[in-house]
Amino acid sequence: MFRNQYDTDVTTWSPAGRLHQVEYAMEAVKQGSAAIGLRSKTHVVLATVNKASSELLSHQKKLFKIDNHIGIAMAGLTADGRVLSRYMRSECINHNFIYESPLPVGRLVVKVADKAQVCTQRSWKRPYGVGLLVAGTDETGPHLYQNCPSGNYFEYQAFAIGSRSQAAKTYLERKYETFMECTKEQLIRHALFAVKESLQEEELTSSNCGLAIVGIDDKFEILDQKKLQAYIDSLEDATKEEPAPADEEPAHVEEAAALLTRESSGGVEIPADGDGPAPMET
Amino acid sequence: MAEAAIALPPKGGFNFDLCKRNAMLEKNGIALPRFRKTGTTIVGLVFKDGVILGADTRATEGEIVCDKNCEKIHYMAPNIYCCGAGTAADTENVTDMVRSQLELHRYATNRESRVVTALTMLKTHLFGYRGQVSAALVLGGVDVTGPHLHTVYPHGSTDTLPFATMGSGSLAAMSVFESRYKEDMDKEEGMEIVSAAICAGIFNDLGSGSNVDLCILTKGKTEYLRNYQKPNPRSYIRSKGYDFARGHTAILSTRITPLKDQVTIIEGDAMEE
Amino acid sequence: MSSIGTGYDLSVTTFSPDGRVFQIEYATKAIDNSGTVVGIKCKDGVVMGVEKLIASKMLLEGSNRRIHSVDRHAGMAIAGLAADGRQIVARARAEAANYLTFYGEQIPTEELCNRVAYYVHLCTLYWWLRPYGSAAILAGYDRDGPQLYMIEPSGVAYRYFGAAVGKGRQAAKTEIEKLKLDQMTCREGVIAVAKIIYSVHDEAKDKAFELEMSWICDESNREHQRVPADLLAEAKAIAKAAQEEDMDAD
Amino acid sequence: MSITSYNGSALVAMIGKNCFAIASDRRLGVNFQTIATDYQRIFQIHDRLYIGLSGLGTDVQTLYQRLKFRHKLYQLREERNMRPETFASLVSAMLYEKRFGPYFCEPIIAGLSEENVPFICTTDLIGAKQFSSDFVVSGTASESLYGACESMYKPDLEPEDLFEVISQALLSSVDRDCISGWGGIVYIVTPEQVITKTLKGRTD
Amino acid sequence: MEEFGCEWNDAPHSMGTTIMAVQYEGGVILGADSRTTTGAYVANRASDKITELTDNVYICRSGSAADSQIVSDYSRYFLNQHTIQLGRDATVKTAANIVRELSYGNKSFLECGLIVAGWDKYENGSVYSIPLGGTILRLPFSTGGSGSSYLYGFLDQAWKDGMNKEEAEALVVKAVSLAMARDGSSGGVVRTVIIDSSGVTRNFYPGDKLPLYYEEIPYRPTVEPMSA
Amino acid sequence: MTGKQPYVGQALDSPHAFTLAPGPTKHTQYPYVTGTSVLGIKYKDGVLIAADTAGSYGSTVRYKSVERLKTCGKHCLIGASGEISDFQQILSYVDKLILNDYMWDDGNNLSPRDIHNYLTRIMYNKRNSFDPLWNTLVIGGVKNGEKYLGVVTMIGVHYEDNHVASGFGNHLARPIFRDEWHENMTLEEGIQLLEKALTVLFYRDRSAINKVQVANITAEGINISEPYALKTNWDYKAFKNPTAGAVGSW
Repeated sequence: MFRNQYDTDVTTWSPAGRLHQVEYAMEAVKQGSAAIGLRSKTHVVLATVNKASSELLSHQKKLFKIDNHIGIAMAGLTADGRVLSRYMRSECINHNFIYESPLPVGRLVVKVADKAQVCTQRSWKRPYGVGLLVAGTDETGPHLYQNCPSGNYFEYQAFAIGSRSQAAKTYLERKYETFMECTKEQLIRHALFAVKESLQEEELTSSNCGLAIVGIDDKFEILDQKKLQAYIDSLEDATKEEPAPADEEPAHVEEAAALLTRESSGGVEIPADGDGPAPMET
Repeated sequence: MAEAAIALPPKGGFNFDLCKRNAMLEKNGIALPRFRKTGTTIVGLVFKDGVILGADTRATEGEIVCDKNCEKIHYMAPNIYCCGAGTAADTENVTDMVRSQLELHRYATNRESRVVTALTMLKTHLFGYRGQVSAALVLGGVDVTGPHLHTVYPHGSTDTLPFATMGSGSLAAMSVFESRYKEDMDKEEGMEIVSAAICAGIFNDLGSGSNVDLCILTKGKTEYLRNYQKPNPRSYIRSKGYDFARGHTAILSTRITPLKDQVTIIEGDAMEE
Repeated sequence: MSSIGTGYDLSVTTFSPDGRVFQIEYATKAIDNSGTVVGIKCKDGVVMGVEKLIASKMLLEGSNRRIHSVDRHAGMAIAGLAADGRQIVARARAEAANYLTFYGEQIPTEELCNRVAYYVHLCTLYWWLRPYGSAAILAGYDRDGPQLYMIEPSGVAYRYFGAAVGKGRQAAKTEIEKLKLDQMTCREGVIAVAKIIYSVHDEAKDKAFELEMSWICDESNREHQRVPADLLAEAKAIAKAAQEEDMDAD
Repeated sequence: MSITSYNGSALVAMIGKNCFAIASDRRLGVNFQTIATDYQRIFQIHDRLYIGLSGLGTDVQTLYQRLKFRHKLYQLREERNMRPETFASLVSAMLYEKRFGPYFCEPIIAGLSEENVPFICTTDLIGAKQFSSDFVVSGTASESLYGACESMYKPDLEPEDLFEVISQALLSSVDRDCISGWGGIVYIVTPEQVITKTLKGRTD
Repeated sequence: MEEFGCEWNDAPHSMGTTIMAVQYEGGVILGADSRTTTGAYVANRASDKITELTDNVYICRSGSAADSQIVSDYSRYFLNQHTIQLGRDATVKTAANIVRELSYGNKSFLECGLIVAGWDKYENGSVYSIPLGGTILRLPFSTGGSGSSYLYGFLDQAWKDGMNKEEAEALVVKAVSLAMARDGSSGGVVRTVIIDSSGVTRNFYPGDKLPLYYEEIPYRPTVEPMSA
Repeated sequence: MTGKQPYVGQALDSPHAFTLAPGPTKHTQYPYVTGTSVLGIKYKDGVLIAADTAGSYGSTVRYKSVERLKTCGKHCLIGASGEISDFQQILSYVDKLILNDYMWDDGNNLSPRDIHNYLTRIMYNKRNSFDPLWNTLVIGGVKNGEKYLGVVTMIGVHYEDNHVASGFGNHLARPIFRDEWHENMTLEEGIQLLEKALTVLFYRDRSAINKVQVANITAEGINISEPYALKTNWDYKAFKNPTAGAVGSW
């Protein structure tokens, strides 16, 4: 990676109107193991790929309950993510204290995004290096949001972030139009299939993935290993019917390529293949 | 002084011997105890043929209900009754005093007592004590000039009204009267509204409770309906009660004193009580 | 670019020898690259439209809004960094609320614009901050009628009859100049703005976009609101048709 | 601290079948210090009439002496004992006389009429009478006594059972009042005899 | 009554009142509202604050109900005695002076303001004001009670010498109802007593038929809040 | 007697009403311009809330057209008794909440329950700083088919009920409500019940006047009636000449 003089400081604009520090923070998200989210009319499911860096180490916790109606999945620096989840929890509790009703999901997401933005505009700060998928329900139904280090946020039908998330995303893009009508169980199956895509060669087990669900009438719940394994087992029977993994080139290759393109092009562009938002959406 | 202490027949009026001592105690920061009150709902109304008085039956001492079924409608004369609220001893004694004065007055004049006479006696007494004798009264009766209903305040002021309420439940009761009272009601209607007013006090005011007493005064006739309604039956009694075996309680000593047989004097001329 | 590598362009508190603050210019670049934002003042109100670029087809329509209400009687459309824009909106809301509490009246649009511009300008004065990477088009309707302002990262703000910013600003401005704004109602304005956004959208470069629109006019009770769904749909349909006609004509 | 709780007391009377019981605790204290453990609060007026006086010890004794005096005078004049009702009126009148400077005593009066009908009554410290057909209570333990008697009392008890009920009510109530207690004394009065029992209670 | 501490039990029974009397050609007119309050509670909404002292002299009472009643009671007692002794009606001046005597002599115990007015053959109508403390003043017209503070300006403007009965009564009704409209402690009905050579006339103006003033509105049947 | 109860208009009765006390700041305050009772009931289709329009100044009925019922968003209405200035301040707080919802424009709107709870927090917080908002508030509304009626007092006591009242209404109106209220009251029955209670209050509360408003809150919206006067009765024979037949009585 070549160095330029505009990329060391979060308060410095590059001549092309970009903030390299923020983009690098976005990169940190891509290094983290994948997180996936998808929603139906009634439920939102979050799934994560758990990577243990050594046999002797347990994997990082990537799913967090925020309140009864909200939970998050994260990819990137989980230490930053924990700070944000703490913030989100206290926002929810405060809202509940004042209004005796749950905080609408979208409003929480914007609060987090505003908090993230501040870190992109102070010379003594650095952007958060974590991406969040926020799942929750409120008066207006179930919602799935993504929060970026840049202070951007997006609402999705389904989405995936983190390393090798492209494969999962491809799966989701192929299927997302059907999600709205899915039952809770179907939604979980889709989530697990998407995780499987991200795992690639590795086998899907209850210890290398995590799953959480929240619904209009169901409190946010992170499934324990036993429940999760049951879902995975039920998947096995159906696997054969599922189409083979997406026949695109491996995601990490593509990501590297995309990165190169961006670095050299000097302008902001939206990748044509729909690789999520550009680092600094403008 | 010594003579005063053994002054035999009650002179009547109050005795202020202990005031100084009690004031000293109070000055030294010792709280003086509370009196028994009737935090009460008492009411009265004028109907076609006379007057109906009503009262609840709860007596309180602080927050303690010390009597669940006391009588607050006091007899003044055959044709006059009076409901009392405030310090129980004051209402009892004030009404009792006026009752006896009225009786003597009747003996002296040979005429039925008038309500306004009772009213004047009550207010004169109360005014003299400048509100210290804490009796709030609803006085009702029928005399030669017709039915009358008055309220008497502790300071000695009085009102004449077609319907009246007093006591801590007076607002609740008044809400019933103001929304339902009509002129020239018959007796049944009147009883119904008076009971409703008392019940409003019983159920909305914590100082009032238990049962409804009524007193209906008409020309030449008085009906005193004690516990006319009992809207609050005892609800917690154990059907079997508690049983303690005889000899259960540990005793240190026992003494039995036989009583002498009662001697009955059969002789005549025994003084009647 | 003459600026690059000179060392005069690394901090917002550094002037270049020819008297420029390059960091502000760079921040403006970020806006020039964003989706087009258009605002026009018609005879009975103001209409704003945003070409919101869609990065993923799984994004939900109507989410991630770029037009925000600042008070009942004012709204802002954001070009450039959305996250930066939200901070500007937040400040604008605080100013409006503060004014109302203290003076008991809604803040005049001009005063609101000045206060926001002052705030934006603050970020160009300290080395530990950076200029905002967004421009805000402010629409308001007060006792002096509907007004339209644009606040730029440098902290300057002008009042406009029609304003455009973002990728397609040049083309959009040309189109706006063709409109007879003083004779146009907002209802007509909505369609005009939709047409402009559709016409300046570069299909070749940016795949998908969503048209986001708001207005503040007599019809909306002088409140800043999203353009009603049916009118927006109608405007989109007309704009699409016009676009196709254009293509046919080419 | 209230003056009525300077010495501490517990008094209760109950009506049984053709009989009555009157009971008190035996403690005399000065605030939290116990001075005597055989203090008399129940006094006999005549064979079938008793009065219990709760409250300030000095007033208890003064009032008792005045009442005893008045009753003796009555006996001399009338050559008979006072009826319980008459005695209650006397007590009430003597207390109300001091309406604005009262004795700090709340009496309970219990007696058998000549027709062997039991009578119990209490007044407040300025003589507001309250008659009862079941039980009356007084003293610093009165709140707990109300509760105990409300649940334990049954009508028409034989003297032996009445003793158990009044004793249990008294003992359980003084256990919840730190300034009364130290055993108790119970009088059961029937037409034939008076049974006086002292109770074993806690001594703390 | 600390344990059931309610204002309407504790507060003394008093008449935050509007009372007045006006002398006219041939007699006097007394006027009063009918509200008696204990604190903020209206204990009596139809009380009679104009009380007969003798056949030809009446008194308007304000302040503590108990005090003003007892003063009136004693005054009546002395006046009846006086009337019988002299065998003729007491003059208004005599009546007023008895009231003053009681009011002045017991000023430290009493809290009431009174207006004595009546007719006698020597003076025709006359009005005596006996406020707190026992001052006595003969005046052509006088007001008292809490409502009077709302009336001084009006009466200074509206009163004129030599009114006839109708004018005088209209003035009294207007003044009392004006005070009732502004003074929360006055209200209910307006009562007037007219005393002249021919005797006493009592008039009653019910609360729902009084004139309406600024920001007051007439009775209108339920304005139904329609479902929006 | 344990000290005097504070009462409405106390400050004005004090001889030192407007003198500044030396020494430390005294937080105890008294109400000046006050409104009396507010009544509220649920009925078949929604909630009814009523109050008169008096603003008293001590015992003076100083203002007679004070609206004490105010809407708060689409679903909710607040009625206030007590200090009018505090109520106006509270309204500005609530308006900010509603404006906030408006600006979010995300489909989430505060329910009456939310607002009730919010006000509870405000009231309790203020009283804990010994600077209470001298009001009792009645909050009523309908949202998502749920009827809501609640009260919060100046010290933060809060509760919900099928019928509520503040101030004197607690003593004079609620006994009537407890007797006559039922779940399925029609609009007419509900208004009749409220008018009955308002009439009693007019008779027996010295601060009440005969000029009232009734607000109807249903799923469709909120409607507050114009002020109107109730029918009152002063025609009892005994009222005409109470002492007739017994001179010397009053």
